[in-house]
Amino acid sequence: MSPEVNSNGWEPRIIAFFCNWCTYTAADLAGVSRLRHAPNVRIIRLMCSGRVDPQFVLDAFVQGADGVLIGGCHPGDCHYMEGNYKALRRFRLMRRMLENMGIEPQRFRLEWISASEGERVRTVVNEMVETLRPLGPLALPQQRVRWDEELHEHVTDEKEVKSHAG
Amino acid sequence: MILWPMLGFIRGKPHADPRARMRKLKYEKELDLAFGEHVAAKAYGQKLLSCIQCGTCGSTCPLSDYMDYTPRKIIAMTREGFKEDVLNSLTIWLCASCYACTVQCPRQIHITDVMYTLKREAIAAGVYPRRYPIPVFSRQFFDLVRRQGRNSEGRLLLKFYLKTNPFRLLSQAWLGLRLMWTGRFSLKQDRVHDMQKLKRLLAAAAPSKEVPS
Amino acid sequence: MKRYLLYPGCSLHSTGKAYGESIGAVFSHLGLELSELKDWNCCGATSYASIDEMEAFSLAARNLALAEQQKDGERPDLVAPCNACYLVLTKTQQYMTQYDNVRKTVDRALTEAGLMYRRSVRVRHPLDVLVNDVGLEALQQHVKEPLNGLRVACYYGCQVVRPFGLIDDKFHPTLMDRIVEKLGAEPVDWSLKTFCCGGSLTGTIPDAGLPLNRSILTEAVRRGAGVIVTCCPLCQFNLECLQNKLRARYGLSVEIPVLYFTQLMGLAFGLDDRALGMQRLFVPVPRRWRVLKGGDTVHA
Amino acid sequence: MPDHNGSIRIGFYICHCGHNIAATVDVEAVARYVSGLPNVVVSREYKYMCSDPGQELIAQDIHDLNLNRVVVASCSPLLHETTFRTAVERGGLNPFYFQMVNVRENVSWVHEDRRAATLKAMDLARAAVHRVTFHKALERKFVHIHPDVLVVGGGIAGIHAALTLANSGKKVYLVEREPTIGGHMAQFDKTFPTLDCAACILTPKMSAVKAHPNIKLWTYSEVSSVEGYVGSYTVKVRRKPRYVDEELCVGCLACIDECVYKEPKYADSFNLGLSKRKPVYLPFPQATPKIVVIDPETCIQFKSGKCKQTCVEACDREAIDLKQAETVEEIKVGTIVLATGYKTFNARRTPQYGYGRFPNVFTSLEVERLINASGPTGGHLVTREGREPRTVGIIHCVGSRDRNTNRWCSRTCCMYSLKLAHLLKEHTGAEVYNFYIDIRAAGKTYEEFYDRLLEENVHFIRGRVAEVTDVAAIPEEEGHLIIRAEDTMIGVVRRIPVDMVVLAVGMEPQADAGDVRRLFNISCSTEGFFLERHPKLAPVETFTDGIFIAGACQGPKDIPDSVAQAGAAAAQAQMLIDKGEVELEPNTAFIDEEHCSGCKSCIPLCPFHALSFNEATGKAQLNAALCKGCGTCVAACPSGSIQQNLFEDSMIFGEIDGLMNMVYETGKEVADVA
Repeated sequence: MSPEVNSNGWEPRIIAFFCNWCTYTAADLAGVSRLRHAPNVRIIRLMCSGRVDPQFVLDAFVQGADGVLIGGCHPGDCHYMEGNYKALRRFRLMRRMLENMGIEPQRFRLEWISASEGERVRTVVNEMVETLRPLGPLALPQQRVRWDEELHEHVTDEKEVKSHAG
Repeated sequence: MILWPMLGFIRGKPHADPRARMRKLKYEKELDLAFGEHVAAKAYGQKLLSCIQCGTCGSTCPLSDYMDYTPRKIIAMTREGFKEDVLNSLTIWLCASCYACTVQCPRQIHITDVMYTLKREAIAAGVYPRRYPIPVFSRQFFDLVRRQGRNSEGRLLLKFYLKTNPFRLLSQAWLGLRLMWTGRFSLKQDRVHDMQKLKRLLAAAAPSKEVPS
Repeated sequence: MKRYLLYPGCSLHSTGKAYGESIGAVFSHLGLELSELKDWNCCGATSYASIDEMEAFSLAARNLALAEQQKDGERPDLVAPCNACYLVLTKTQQYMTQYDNVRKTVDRALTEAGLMYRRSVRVRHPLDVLVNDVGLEALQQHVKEPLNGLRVACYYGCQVVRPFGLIDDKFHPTLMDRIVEKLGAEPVDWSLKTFCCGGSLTGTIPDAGLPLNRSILTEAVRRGAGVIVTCCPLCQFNLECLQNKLRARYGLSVEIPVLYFTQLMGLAFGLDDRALGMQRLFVPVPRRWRVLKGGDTVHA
Repeated sequence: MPDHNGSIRIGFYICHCGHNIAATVDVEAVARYVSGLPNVVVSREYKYMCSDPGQELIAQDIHDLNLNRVVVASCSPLLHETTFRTAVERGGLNPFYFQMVNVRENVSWVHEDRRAATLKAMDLARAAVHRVTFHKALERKFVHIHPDVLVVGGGIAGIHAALTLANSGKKVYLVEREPTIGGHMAQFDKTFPTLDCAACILTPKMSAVKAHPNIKLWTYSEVSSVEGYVGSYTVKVRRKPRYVDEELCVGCLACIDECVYKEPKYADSFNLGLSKRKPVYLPFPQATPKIVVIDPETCIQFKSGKCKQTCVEACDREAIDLKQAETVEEIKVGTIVLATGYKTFNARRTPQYGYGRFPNVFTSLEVERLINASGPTGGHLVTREGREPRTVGIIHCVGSRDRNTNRWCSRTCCMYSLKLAHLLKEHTGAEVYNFYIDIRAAGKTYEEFYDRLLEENVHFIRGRVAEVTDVAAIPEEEGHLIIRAEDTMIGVVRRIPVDMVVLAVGMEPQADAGDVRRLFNISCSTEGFFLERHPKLAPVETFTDGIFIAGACQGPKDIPDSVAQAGAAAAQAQMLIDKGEVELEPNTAFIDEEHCSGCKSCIPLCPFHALSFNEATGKAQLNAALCKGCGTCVAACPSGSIQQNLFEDSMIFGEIDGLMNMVYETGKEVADVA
């Protein structure tokens, strides 16, 4: 994602996985209705929110996303009957896992947005950008470099390692 | 029956052109085109701008017969920037805050809040009708509470009549006496103990210090 | 036993004394503990908000914060019997949640005064407490002298249900009617339950404010009511104390007692007249009610 | 990077869409930027990519530059993906070597800042350029269309759709929930603006439905399940027992005469409770089919089991069968037309108008019945006291244009109010007042009708009514209902005493529209009406192929519009049937058997039972005909051995990587952006 510079020099970067039938269509509707919103989201279209592989989410964070948004049909409305329930199950598990990894739960969001809720797309996107702003960059790629350095320090400083082991 | 305060003839600052209110021609330069959005922002939301002029507010208002403009017209004039006419109008002062219009408005405009906003704008602009009883009453109430933290109904009424029309006090004497006999009237001022802090609280809420949303 | 904090507001200390007294009597008869909020201040009603809204919200919020402080951990129920106080306190709560600028300004003002408001207060109207906490069935059990045959016009005033409609219907509230029914009396069906009484306009612009009261009084009588009950001190004052003036100058042709609903409840519970502030009424309750309270059906 | 990198040749095209995209996105900068990305052979911008020359540009480049991948950045793929795939195919390339970037709906239309929008467009373009390298050639997939059609709802829209299809030789199943077809139109007296009698124009069509050899009419029936996909739906229809044998009953109505109830006792729903009926009844004289119904809720035999059953004796054809039970029919159809209609707004939700409190406040539909010659008063328009009203007020927009109830305009109320005003005046000579916000008379010859009403001296007061009250302010108002409204044209508040109030209630989605929508797997708009595929260009199609919508279930509309839409829906269905087959997205899943560990975790996930376990091989196997391409199994496979065509893991990871700038280093091009 290209660096978007504002006065603070940093803008949240969000990857969104939207299902074809509800949320992607709603995003189209937001477009047709010219509902202006924050330009921080990049949408990836999938057929169903049930297609969101947890690895996609991890990959997005690892590659530098500050937030991941999944959009699916409302419960009971899935075009494929129950894909959104599968998404919900995975989402809950994932969020717990991400939290354990030190990624704030606000960075990962699941929203039910039906095809007619263009307005909701705008609200959710704007909200999420505003939630991420105070959290600051996640910057996992840079973090990995830092972790490597830390690890390196630990390994070279043997005393430190021992005291931790004790 | 004492004729004043019959409506309409006691005005605050007279219009620059006394016939202005009668005129059926308005030049764009006489208007403040930003006024509508300004009031909408102050009165909780842009809904004001979505008014369709259906007149529900005018017909639901129990006091519209005494107003110089119906609430509907006030909204239209606010939206279109007729600032001077709106702030000089009696309508905004006659609103008794019964919220009948607010709950019925098909556009969910907070009409009562709009009226409050316009009252404050009128005071800020110094154009409200000076001796018109309602702003005087509000001011007396405001001052009493600011000083004591509480209102005293007896004192408020006394001051009010002295400020507006002392003669009317005479016509109220009997009512006052009956209230006293039944123990429902007292000139004793009730007050808050911790006035120091209350004053600090009010100072912090002053308009100049309002936190923008 | 449930404990409540009372927010009396300015009226219950003067024109609305009987309201405060009758609430006290009824609440204690029902075994509800009611203590006055210490060092309360003006709610910041209509007139104040006309001059400065944020100050008005802050005034209201101070009371809420005090309620929290005085309840110390327990979730306070703050009973505001005056419709205007009830509305202003409720509106402050609502706007503080809904609008950022209100919340921020008010929170800062409270901090300046060494207070903090954690949003835990429930603002209650006595109608709400009596119907929803005590319950109609329980109320009925306390009725010693049922008001059989008495036709009652319940007048709610505007601000108890509007604009939020939290405890009853915004157009046709029934809380008071349901209580009146349990007292053995008969509520009349009429259309002016929430019609505006003019508020302070009766004093400031009598030509605008007083006719509203004439309409309410006339319609109540036309509907066959022998008494009007109300739940707001300003409504009670306007409807009762100005009847003479209405007759003299605004063509009112009827006379009807106007009671607080808590006074009517007290009568049915067999409580002492003085405890209910009955002596403070301008239009006294007709003597024949005494017969009626005995159980005979005499139309008032 | 994929090892076949060397052979990838990408063509990138960004569309101006006139000013739609170019005004917000610097398309030249994007084209310039993409031209610098690896594998991109050509990068162009063009005014209208979807135009013939635009498409030709792609085909020509494929040919001239030997492209093997194409990316187009323009509008939403939901709009033009097929267009560009076809263009790619015309150029001699497999159509699935194509990826589309949405820079209009997702970018230019929702952002204002040109720089931010351009950067976002670059990101999305880069992601697509990276994704498309992983694309594979796929075969186009077709399915056969079953020629039979199901029409749900027997109002005027359903009737018209069914007749149109049947007349073109298609077999139609028409399912109606009520005991008769006809819908709301059968309840109307006259129709605007021509004032022709509703029954006169409707009943011939109802009879035609009944008599048509190609229509199977099932009334008192509801669809209970729908399975399958375009071309091949299996539908179950629940047929409620009417306790009368449809084959035997001839509609002589002897049973009604002989019912143990000598007088009608129960509210007649066709007349909205304004009259009474017996437990055995015919909804109205022209009901189609003309077969009686027995209502088990009110029939003594069903309530107590102790009835003399005089109705059974009365029927010489022995058609009455009190033991009849519900049956379920299963049918196969290729296409479905939904015409399930609307319901009127419940006037009790606007208590300020006193409906239910004041007896002389009526809804417009009630007045239709009161004016109708076969209605409860035989066409005599009278108040509840039985007097002809001398003044009538019609309140428009009840439950319409109101954020407290329904925000939308119901589109029909202005016109039917004018019609009722005319009829009321004609029948009773009453003074009629219309209270309106705006008169919307936009149909053909509607404005002329409004003119006519004005000249008939009907009162038009522009002001929404605040309340209807019985509180008289002056003696002259005593005994009347008083309508209080601001006459906004004159600028005064008026109090108008009337004898009768008519509430022009708006149109709402059916109470069970949500259930029906789920049943047929289509979408609803926020208000609850069925959602069309495109508001302008696909007004009768839904997001589910093969399911079409007609009439007021899609949104408030009058009879002419409902009929027009029903015709359109029928034509759409017919088009599919005549074509005989339809192309499906080839986005089904497939299994890499070599890597499948046989863990079976995918099998219970598939809601369409497309996955099973092959005991012989110890691997999962997939029935592609059943797979609908959601990809849920793909996301769950722990070994990554299920993949989804067009949405393979590599493609999605490619898109993510492309978006997050980890693959290609962007350089100065980005800095060039304005």
